[in-house]
Amino acid sequence: MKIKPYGDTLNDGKVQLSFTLPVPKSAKGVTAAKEIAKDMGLIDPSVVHAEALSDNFSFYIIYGSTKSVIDFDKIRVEEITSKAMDREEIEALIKDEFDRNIVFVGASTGTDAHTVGIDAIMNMKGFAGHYGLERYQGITAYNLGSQVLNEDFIKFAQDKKADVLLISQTVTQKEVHLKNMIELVELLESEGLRDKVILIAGGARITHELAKELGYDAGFGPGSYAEDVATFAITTLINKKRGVL
Amino acid sequence: MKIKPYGDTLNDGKVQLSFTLPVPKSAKGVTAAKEIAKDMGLIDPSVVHAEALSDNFSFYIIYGSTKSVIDFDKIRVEEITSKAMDREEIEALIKDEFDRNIVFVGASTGTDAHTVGIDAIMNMKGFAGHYGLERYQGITAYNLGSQVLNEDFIKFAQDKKADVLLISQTVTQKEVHLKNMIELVELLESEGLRDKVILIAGGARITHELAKELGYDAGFGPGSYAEDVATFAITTLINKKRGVL
Amino acid sequence: MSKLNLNQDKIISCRYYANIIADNVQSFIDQHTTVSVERAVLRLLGVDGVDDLLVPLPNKLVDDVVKNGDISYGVSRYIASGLKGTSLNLNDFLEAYSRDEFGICDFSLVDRDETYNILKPYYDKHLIKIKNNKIKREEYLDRFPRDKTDIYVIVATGNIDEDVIQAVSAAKAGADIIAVIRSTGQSLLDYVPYGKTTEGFGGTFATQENFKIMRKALDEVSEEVKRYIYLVNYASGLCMPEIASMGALERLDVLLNDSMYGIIFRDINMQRTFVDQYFSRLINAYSGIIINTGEDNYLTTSDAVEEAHTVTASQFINEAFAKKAHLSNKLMGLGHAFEIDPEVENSFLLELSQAQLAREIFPEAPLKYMPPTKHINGNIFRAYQQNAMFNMVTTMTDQSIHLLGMMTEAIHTPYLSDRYLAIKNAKMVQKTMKSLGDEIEYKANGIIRNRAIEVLDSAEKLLKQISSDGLFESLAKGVFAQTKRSVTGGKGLSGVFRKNKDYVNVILEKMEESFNED
Amino acid sequence: MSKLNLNQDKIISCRYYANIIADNVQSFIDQHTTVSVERAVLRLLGVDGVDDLLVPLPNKLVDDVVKNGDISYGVSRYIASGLKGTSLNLNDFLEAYSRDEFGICDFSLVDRDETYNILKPYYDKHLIKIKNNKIKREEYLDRFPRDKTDIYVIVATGNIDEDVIQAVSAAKAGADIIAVIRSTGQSLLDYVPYGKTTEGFGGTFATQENFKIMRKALDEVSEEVKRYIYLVNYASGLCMPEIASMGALERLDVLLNDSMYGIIFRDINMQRTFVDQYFSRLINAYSGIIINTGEDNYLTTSDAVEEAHTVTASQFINEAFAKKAHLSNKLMGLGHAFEIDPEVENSFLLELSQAQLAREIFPEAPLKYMPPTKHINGNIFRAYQQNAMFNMVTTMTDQSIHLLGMMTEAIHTPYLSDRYLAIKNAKMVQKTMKSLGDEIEYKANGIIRNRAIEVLDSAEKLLKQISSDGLFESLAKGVFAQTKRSVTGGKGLSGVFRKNKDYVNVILEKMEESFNED
Ligand code: B12
Ligand code: B12
Ligand SMILES: Cc1ncc(COP(=O)(O)O)c(C=O)c1O
Ligand SMILES: Cc1ncc(COP(=O)(O)O)c(C=O)c1O
Repeated sequence: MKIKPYGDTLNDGKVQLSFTLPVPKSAKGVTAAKEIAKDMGLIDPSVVHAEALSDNFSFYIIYGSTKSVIDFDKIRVEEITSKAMDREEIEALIKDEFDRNIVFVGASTGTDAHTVGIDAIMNMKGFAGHYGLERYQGITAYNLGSQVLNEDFIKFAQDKKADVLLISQTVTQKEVHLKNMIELVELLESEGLRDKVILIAGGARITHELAKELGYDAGFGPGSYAEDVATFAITTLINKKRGVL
Repeated sequence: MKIKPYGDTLNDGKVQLSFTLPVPKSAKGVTAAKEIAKDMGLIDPSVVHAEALSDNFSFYIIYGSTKSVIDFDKIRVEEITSKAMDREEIEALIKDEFDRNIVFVGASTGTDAHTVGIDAIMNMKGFAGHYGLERYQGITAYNLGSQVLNEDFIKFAQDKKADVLLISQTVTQKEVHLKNMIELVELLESEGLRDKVILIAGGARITHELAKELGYDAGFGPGSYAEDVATFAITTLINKKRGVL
Repeated sequence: MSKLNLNQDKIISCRYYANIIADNVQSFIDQHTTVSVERAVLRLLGVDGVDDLLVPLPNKLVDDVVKNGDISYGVSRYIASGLKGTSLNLNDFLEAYSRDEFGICDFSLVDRDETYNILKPYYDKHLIKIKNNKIKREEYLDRFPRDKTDIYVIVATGNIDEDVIQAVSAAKAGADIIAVIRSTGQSLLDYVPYGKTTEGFGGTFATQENFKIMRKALDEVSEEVKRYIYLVNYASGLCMPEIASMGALERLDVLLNDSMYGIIFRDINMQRTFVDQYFSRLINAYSGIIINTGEDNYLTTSDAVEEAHTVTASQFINEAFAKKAHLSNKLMGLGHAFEIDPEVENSFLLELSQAQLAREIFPEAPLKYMPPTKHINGNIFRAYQQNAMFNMVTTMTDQSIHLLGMMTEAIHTPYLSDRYLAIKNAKMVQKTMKSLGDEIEYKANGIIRNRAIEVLDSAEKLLKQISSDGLFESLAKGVFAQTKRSVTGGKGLSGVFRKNKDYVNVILEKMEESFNED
Repeated sequence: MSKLNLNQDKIISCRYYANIIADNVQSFIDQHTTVSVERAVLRLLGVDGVDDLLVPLPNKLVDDVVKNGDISYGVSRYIASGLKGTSLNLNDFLEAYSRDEFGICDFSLVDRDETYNILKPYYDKHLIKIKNNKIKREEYLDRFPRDKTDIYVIVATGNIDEDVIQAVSAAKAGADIIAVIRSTGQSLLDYVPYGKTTEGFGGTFATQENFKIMRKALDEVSEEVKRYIYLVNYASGLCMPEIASMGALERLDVLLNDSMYGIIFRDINMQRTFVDQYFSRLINAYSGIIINTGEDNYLTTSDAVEEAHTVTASQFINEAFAKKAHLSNKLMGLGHAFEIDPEVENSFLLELSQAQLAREIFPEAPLKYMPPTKHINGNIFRAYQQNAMFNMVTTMTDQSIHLLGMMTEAIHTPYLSDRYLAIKNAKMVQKTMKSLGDEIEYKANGIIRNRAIEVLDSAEKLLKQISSDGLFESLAKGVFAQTKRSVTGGKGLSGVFRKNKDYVNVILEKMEESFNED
């Protein structure tokens, strides 16, 4: 199925665009904005708003029809397909499959000081009515907080014989999260630990796709809860145990 | 000078984009949205928001850096360059150059029922503190209101020996304004009247460029006032009289 | 719940003058009929369809009478005479008629009593259908009680199938009322187009088939979302009573139906409009359809600060006319709007004042509150904010029918996403500010209360003036929206006729009778 | 102008407990100094620059004393001794010192009086410079009087040159206050970077040169826009007093300076922070710099409905500490925030209540009000609306320092257009709702007033508890932002020293003296 953006009629291709140009507001600026929109593949773009942001910058809002068409059937996504179990189911599964507690170690690593995301997953209280991992029977959860260096994180995980590592990354400016996430994988590999753990990342700009690309087992973005992570981690551990993976 | 959109650093190329796709909200939808953004030339687009609009439609907001660059110096625009005079200057000019009143006839033509725009230009009271043409000494202004058929409009103009025709077009859906504006020019030509009048269009989506393309002498968009139109019309009339045009 | 502490005597005085104004016009109305009134009668007897040239049969029949008979007797008598003369039932009669086998004036005219006798099965059938629609609506409303404010959005793709998609999406996103905007220009057609349509300009043609298609879709989604979704269309124009009759038959819930909008904004002749609006409103009253008046439009043309009192005055006039047409307060969706230039200091306070004023003067009316439009520009973010502020006033003043503003107001008729975002905007305000109206009081002698007093005073003065000048004369002077209309100008005057003393209108009389019984 | 009708005894009681809390900590503060306090002293004597290894001279000197001398006497005595021992003026001394020609502890230690004698020209010079900056600011403010609410926006490009472009643009668009956000991580550096910088993460390094560059640009644009544009930076972190001294020298107008933010949000040791905050605030008081506290941050971590009282309690504590540092009420920019989940019914009323509560408890304070952040998502339209609602509360409750929310809060640090649109949003609210606050009253026993009473009650209980547990112990229990910090944990404890009875700090003493004179 080929699809296009939709305004109010199938395949009308309507999109809304806005940007600033480093030129004063003027008819020339409007034309330049329109040219850029055309260059981006908009047919007959309409500059519906132009405003001076200051002496040398101007802002444009544009509507137009894009030429872009996507074959939706051909889209492949790295997606976590397993449906999340609920807490009770997960606890039962752990009880059935393991004769020990599963150890999760989590932190917001590097210079990242955002804890709300990792807390949402790990803390007793949880988030939006979903309890965190600390409350799960059969799970031992250590939340190291924020600004934890990768080295310290790995050391702690080794000490506790962690099964699952959870790292949270919120600040993505200048790709600082990529550097930090890659470093962690490299350190784990050099310590021969990478295959011994389930490695999971999360954060507002983290996607499963990105995490996989960087050598993680999974990535979780906005709107994830403890049960999503636990389901993934526990089922993966079981598969691993059974040699399915 | 080559320019690109500006987010917070020169040439970062940042743009904001939003559109709807006719598919349910899903990871696949997000990827499709990203693919469309890439196809529009965005480098590394980030889908910052995805939301289900209903069962089969989903909305995406995207930020990314466009590849598009524009050579600003090469942009040429059809622009009315004459600086608008004020009312007193225009009145003095008419007095100096003509020994009669200049006749303006205006209307919102075709099926268009929007009168606020043409009223803003013509009515005594004017708009945003700028008096309308009816108040100008040396100008006789007839405002025929809205939904005036092109035929009736021309007939009236002929009767009154109009110097300047002002037409307003607000509704642009299905290009109804283009049809209507072109029809007027054709009728004027077939009556041999086109060269005898200054023909001016205006409206929220009218640009000078568009008006020229359609065979008008000028086009005025949002934020125009009576003095802009009067300046253009009177100076053009004088130039015509002197054979400059 | 009074916050403005208005002088009740002023309000009584406004109603007094408005009633004089309406009374004078009503005596004109009672003496006249129009082609559209007569066509509506035919529709409510079951006349529908088009002939080979696509002329709707109601038009063909009425034009036939106008040309070859005497319309001042009313088309009821002609159609009854035809049925008697041919001994055919209505369906067969119409088939033969559209094949031009005879003219409608070919038969000798039956009298009043016989007209009733002959037409009884037909009007009974349709009046019962309308009653049943009303009952069905009430059942829905019992099952799905409404909140105090209904969210109203428009669809306007021009294509009824696409409209359905958009309407259903909007309902799922939280809309309570869907209006299908009409194609530009339809209101100036002196007939109602026939059948399903998929092409319109800036809106979709109002046809009975389109009504039916949308009603069905909305009934389905109503069950799904467990809210009864109202369907709205526009009666205004040259076919007010016909659209009202179609709305009654297809269970529309709201009709835009102002006593003066057509005059002022569509340059329709005032005699025509006043006669038409009466019959159309009577039908609405009978069907339990809420009317929406169009005072909001005044402020798209005139300045909302200076002309606020014209809105209030007009609401009183619309109310007075509505009462004459037997509309109960609960069906009087009087219109007003949030249209003050945001460049005006304290404009929000003035808007609040005006909205509260309307609420307190018309406590039972399902007030229709319109969003900012005129001072919206292409800056969609700014527009989204203006709409949030409008939504706040709605919530703070308990407006009933809450027409949502679109962030793309200055650009295009709404995209699917525009409408969705508008609904989310309104919902956030409704939720986060739920009890704000109950919580706050307005300072005595403050801007808000003083403004309300001033507007009410000016409205009273204006009503007094109109009551002494007469409404026809006042419209000629341009009292509303600074637009001047002459008594004999505008479209549609040729379709107005003085009733003969032997005029019969079976539908109008039956409906009036039913109200007089109550 | 009281709208909440608060129980004044409760407020007095809160202040009473807060004062006990601060008193106890203040005795600890008075007995201690820190490396950063000492470095700040050096800076205010004129020590600046870096050595060949880019180590800032204040650090080199203080570390030298820590390692080779006894910092408990204070660096003042060491530097005085060095000047005496070498007979060099400060500049030449520093040059020689940075070439490692001698150590700072190579000289026999002068006593208190001699320390003062030797250092007088240096501290006089800089204290006068600071006084002059203060006078210059006052002159600006006389020429350009301020509105009651200042619009505050941030720039955060990481590059000071780009920051200047953005700041100037923002000022022209209507901003009154520009904050240059610091690079992520700077607050954990135990030194202040030197010189102009053009690379930072999520912010620009706070350096004296960067301060100077921005101050110059803002002074220029102030003349152009005829408004004095305040410049803001962040004192919090391991270098609070140093940043304060740099701010004093470069005429910053506002410094983020909370007594506990570093402890809670940057895991800086609490002993270190309390000592540092005192000296930094003393410098601010002396310079006429407004402080901004960080209670808003509590609500980005904890729930804003449940933990509202912790904000109020913390404001009282910050006030008590500020008083000890001689800050006048007019310099106490206590922080709070609009952070309730919009999914909470009537959340707007709760926000209104909290903002009004802060306004009434601290009527003279230039309250800093922070926008929604936590419940902003990638839907920029929704965010724009949330910010409009926040702007309304600001306007309705007369907040002083109005930090604008960005529609792209959940996405990136602001683009030029984001900031511009945010300013337009705030301006529209300020204009259209100008007198709304004056116009409305809150119903007795309503949600708004009851909520305020409840929050104040809980704040009082909490303060009472903290005053009995002690602040150190309370922070260990996690009373604020649900974050637990131990007395000996966190960064920077090794930089805290108990003062010798012969400790000298020429700057601190001179400043305290000047306040005691007043
Ligand atoms: C709260 C907050 C703060 C608080 C943090 C308090 C705390 N205790 O965490 C404070 C005020 C301290 C703060 C500081 C800063 N912040 Co901040 N902050 C935010 C804010 C407002 C909300 C983040 C949040 O808590 N979201 C709620 C949680 C629940 O969502 P979440 O993190 O996405 O988590 C969910 C999922 O992603 C997932 N998840 C997250 N982690 C993990 C981990 C695993 C293993 C799994 C499975 C799932 C998972 O599950 C969670 C629940 O569904 C955002 C803006 C916004 N609205 O998003 C900015 C924001 C993230 N901050 C930002 C910045 C730049 C900073 C600063 C650098 C600013 C500065 N220069 O001072 C500082 C420095 C911080 C540093 N060194 O890292 C930027 C980041 C820009 C970027 N893309 O890089 C943002 C986007 C704001 C902005 N527009 O500038 N910040
Ligand atoms: C007011 C209004 C109405 C009023 C008009 C009242 C009246 N007396 O004019 C009413 C309610 C009647 C109305 C009806 C309709 N409207 Co209307 N309306 C508007 C609205 C809100 C404002 C337009 C306006 O008055 N702007 C203020 C004036 C001063 O601005 P302006 O026209 O641009 O004029 C300036 C310049 O353009 C220029 N100018 C204009 N004309 C001329 C002429 C000359 C010669 C010169 C020199 C300059 C000039 O100078 C003026 C001053 O600076 C706009 C939305 C918006 N915010 O823009 C929708 C809008 C224009 N309407 C729209 C539509 C679709 C309709 C309807 C078709 C809806 C329907 N199906 O019922 C109807 C039918 C009208 C018809 N047959 O044409 C659409 C048009 C979409 C499109 N691009 O095609 C808009 C954009 C709304 C929307 N988003 O759907 N409308
Ligand atoms: C009362 C009323 N009737 C009808 C309309 C629309 O009429 P038309 O279909 O003629 O554009 C409006 C305006 O939106 C209105 O307010
Ligand atoms: C009081 C206070 N200080 C400092 C900061 C910023 O600190 P840092 O530079 O450590 O991120 C904040 C948060 O924005 C704050 O509220």
